[in-house]
Amino acid sequence: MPMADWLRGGRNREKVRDDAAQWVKCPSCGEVLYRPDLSANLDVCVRCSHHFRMHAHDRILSLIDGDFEEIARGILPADPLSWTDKKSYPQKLAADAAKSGMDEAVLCGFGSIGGYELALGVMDFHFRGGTMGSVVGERLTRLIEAATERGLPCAIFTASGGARMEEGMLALMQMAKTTAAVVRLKASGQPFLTVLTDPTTGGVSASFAFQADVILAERNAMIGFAGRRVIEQTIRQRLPDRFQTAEFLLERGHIDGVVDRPNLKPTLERLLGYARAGMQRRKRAELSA
Amino acid sequence: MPMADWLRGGRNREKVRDDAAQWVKCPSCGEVLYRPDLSANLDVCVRCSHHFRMHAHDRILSLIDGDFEEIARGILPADPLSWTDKKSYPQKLAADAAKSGMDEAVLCGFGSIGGYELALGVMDFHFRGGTMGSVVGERLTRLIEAATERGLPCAIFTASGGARMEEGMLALMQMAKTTAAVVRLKASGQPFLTVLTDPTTGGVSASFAFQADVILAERNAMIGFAGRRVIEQTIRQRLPDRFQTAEFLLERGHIDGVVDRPNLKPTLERLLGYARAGMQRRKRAELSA
Amino acid sequence: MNPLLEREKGLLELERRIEDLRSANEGQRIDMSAEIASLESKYRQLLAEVFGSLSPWEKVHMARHPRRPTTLGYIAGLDAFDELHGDRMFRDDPAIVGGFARLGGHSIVAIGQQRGRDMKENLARNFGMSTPEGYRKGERLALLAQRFNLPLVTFVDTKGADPGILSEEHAQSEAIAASLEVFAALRVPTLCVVIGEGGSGGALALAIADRVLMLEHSVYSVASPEGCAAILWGDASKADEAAAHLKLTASDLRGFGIVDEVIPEPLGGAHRDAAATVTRVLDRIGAVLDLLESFSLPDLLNARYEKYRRLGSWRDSLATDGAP
Amino acid sequence: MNPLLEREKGLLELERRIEDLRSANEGQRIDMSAEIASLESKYRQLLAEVFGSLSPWEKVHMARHPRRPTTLGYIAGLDAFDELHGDRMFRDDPAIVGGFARLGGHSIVAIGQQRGRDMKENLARNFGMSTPEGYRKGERLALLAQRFNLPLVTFVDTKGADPGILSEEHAQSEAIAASLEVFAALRVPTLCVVIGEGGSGGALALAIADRVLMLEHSVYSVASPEGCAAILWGDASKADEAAAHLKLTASDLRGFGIVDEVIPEPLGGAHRDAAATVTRVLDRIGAVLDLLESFSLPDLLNARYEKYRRLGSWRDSLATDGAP
Ligand SMILES: [Zn+2]
Ligand SMILES: [Zn+2]
Repeated sequence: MPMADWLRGGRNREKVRDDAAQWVKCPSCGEVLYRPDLSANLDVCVRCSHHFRMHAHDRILSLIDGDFEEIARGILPADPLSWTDKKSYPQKLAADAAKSGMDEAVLCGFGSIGGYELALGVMDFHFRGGTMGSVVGERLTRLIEAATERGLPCAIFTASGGARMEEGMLALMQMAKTTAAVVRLKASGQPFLTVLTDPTTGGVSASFAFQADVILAERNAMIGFAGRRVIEQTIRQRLPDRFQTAEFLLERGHIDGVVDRPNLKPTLERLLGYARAGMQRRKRAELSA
Repeated sequence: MPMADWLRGGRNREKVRDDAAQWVKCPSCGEVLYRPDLSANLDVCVRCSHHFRMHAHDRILSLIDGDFEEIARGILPADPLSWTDKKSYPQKLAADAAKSGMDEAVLCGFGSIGGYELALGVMDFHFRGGTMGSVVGERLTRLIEAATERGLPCAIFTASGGARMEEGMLALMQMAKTTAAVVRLKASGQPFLTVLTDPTTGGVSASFAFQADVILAERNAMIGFAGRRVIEQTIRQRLPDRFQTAEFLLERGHIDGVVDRPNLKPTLERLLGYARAGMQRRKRAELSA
Repeated sequence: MNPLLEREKGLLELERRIEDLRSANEGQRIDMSAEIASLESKYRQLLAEVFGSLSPWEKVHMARHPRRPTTLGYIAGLDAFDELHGDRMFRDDPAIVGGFARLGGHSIVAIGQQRGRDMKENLARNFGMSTPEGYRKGERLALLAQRFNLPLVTFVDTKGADPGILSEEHAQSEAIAASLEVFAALRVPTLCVVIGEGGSGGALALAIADRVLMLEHSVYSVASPEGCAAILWGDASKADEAAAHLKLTASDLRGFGIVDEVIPEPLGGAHRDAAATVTRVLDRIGAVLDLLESFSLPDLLNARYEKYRRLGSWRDSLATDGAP
Repeated sequence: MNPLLEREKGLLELERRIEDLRSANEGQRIDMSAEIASLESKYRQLLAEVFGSLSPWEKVHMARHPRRPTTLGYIAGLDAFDELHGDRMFRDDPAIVGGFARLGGHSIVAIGQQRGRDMKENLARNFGMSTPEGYRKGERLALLAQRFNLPLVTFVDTKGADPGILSEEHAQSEAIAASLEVFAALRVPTLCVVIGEGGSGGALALAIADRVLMLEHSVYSVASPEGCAAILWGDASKADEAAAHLKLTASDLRGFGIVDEVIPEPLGGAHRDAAATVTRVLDRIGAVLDLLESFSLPDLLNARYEKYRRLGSWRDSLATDGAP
């Protein structure tokens, strides 16, 4: 589907945009930013380079050359535990859908970056805090399986508060399900890349996020398994500000690199270039064998 | 060859025995021990269980059920660097041969432990401090290759001060050579076991010793890469006594277990039993496929 | 304090009185058999009252019961066990125990999470919450099972991952993620038994398996009820409510297809007859291993993939037009 | 203090005087070309005197020369470099640098040991002595080359393994041993260049390769001459003597079959024309990669095995009767 149509496609993105306040204050430097300018700058503060959390559609728009072939968009959440606390789970889902313009916490599909075709999954923190339930797991699994079948590299942008409580153990099992798919992707020889964005924690952090061949993180993203508050409550002391930041993880050797948002597309292009070169070597070897 | 003949076979073991003092003082508890009694007790002090360094022939005798089929015994050291300092390298070799009853720092061959056939290599610290030169590398490589060909597990008892200086880079390359053989052994599905005895350091420690599937160590053995003195000179402070002991490494997660010498044979028997069970599973799967 | 201990007090009192009467009765002229039988009947009635139908939150406490058999209890029941240690790099995490073992005709590798059976052991074993070094030890032993071509059996009993600074610094996420990958791909039959509390990603790190068995009163949850209540309602004291929501009991999970078999416990819980429980669990492990050994490896790996592939609950709004 | 720096002083003084004369000569009426030519001839004579024939111990100093091009110098000459970090567990060791790279038509993974180019950088990079985390980073990047199916190029320049407490505590032996295993088994073409000092197991951890190239004045040794002298004679000051014994020069190692190709350096050493050296080394890497790409993977792996299989020197006293 052409990108422009896809962006509108049933997701009330425009409406969301209209409703939103046109001015936003940078939480890092305090600068008041005009929202269209902020969007034009990839949601990065022009003054201090603070990286705002990005909407999945905007992310895809910022990366993909031409059109984006979305897959698994018909996969929508059910309510397996008939969960109700203050509100029912379906009510929570509907509220987040209206607020975020998303119908779940991930978008998956195929497109090209700098001429390199790939499978791309982008999580969105604005829908249920990017939590992973059955739909996130199922969409990503279909993406990874499709990448394996089509013989393409797969990249996933993570943003998640962890597993979605309202789906209980079915949410936890999505870690196992996506892992199984990643194992097959890797066995097929296709590279797997992740970009960890703010925040990436819990069950997403402890599964596909850290299973990639190359793991990048956006500057200053908060990344970890246990939440900061949980650790602070356990050890009864305040953690240093840098703890669990992308930069901290880089020093500690957990990730391959920290990238500023404007550099992400060129960086991915170069990585996909190396992946392509490796695939060409493989094809040459197969031809001469 | 029958074990009794083999033990005598050209190696002056009896002569060495005759010449040796009949009484030895335990360096750990000070007890004065009668050497034949000590030998009968696997070279373990009856009073404090101090483990004396064992001769390779005695080690093999203590482990192998019946006969030992030695291989690669014709492989003897050359003098590739024409090394001479206070003495020439060949003179040093000859002196150690006379003193130790060994013609090099390792014995390799096939035998059974508790009915389980295996390839067994045993290093001996009494010959050139168990240093690895071309002969140690070549004999062990032949052993590992033969284990791969015959479809048998391989176990190596290490005892080494590291690479043998007098063979220069050819000594260092034995790390690469044995590694290559270990890779093929493992690819064939055969288990690889090592037992680290006092001391295991340098190039032996940093190659096959730590490449095994299961790594055991004898109680209180000194194990590490850099020598204790080198580290102490570098950091200009004394190291704690436990540093680099088998027990220290166990706590630090480097090795699978610390074993008292009398338990070694039964422990190896059980490990070989698990290995046999796995091989039988493989054969059943091949038959039904 | 585990509230089940409080509720068990009456039972224990009764047990003691029956026992007293019995020994007093022996060799006495006055026969007190009738009184003993009456007390025994009362005891059974009380037992059924207290334990006949447990709420999810009560099952959480059952799973955490200090006298409930732990991994080491099951290991002690194996026909042989040769413990192996360490992650080969940094530490031997005592919250994970593993090694070669034999069970009937099967040689296996067994790995389990080990919580403490008293406060001292709990401190030594970090309450069964493994650190990254523990997951890496587990991962190494799983790969060792593959190297030796032996089936892998795991015992799950952990509150979850360790919420500590060092565990984050040593890349806890990576350690769990890597363990999942290894377990998903492992080229030998794998079997997992949830014997106590299965807490979140920390449990799952050892729990991807061809067959997942679960003791009747064990629990297995996406988050601890306390954690869930804190996350959703900012109030950990609503854990009982969260426990009810989370569908964390063995029968719930059997219904979802997450658990393949529920192993019954003695009335009153596994700890009331630990020996019988251990025997029953080990019997079931043996039987399931027999079954798993009847499949070829490719069939096993495909079935493992399909089993996890199916898990989840969603609707497909485009299914009618054949969308992906 | 590197003694070569002392000996280079006269040369540098002469260079300065020639340069002064040259600039003075420009636009002057009196022609000093003859004087300049005479000085230049004297300079070439001195250069040949000082560097024409280096002893092994002098080569050690050449290999350690503070201005000798390091891994980062060669990486800067590549057509593209995307650095990757960390061992995924514990630390990003700055003594090992690596990442994806392009060189002419080749996409590769490049890994090198990086010593400091001044004291400050040496402290940051631990004098190029990697810790276990560094070997594990190297091992990870080597496996990444295999995952991406790209050739691997390594640059060796290290005094050796780190003789520190933490490195022992983090299982330095295991880290080197595991790296050797990965490099020996790697299913892509591999190429190693010894650009400076190749010290012992620390160097070998990155140096098992299909082709090992070595700069003319590099050294590669089973132990540092100082270490060898200390081990054998309890006197590190006899390092020059040890250097002569150890046969650690490029031409010695070419003779043993340990090094496949010696890359010539400018007279006076690589640092006297770093740019030309870098270009020459990268040209050779490109050409050798072209060659390696002409082999099938099985042929490559067999040849790699056979190459290391042959190394060593022994006599076979039973060879005539066909013993093993
Ligand atoms: Zn700002
Ligand atoms: Zn003693």
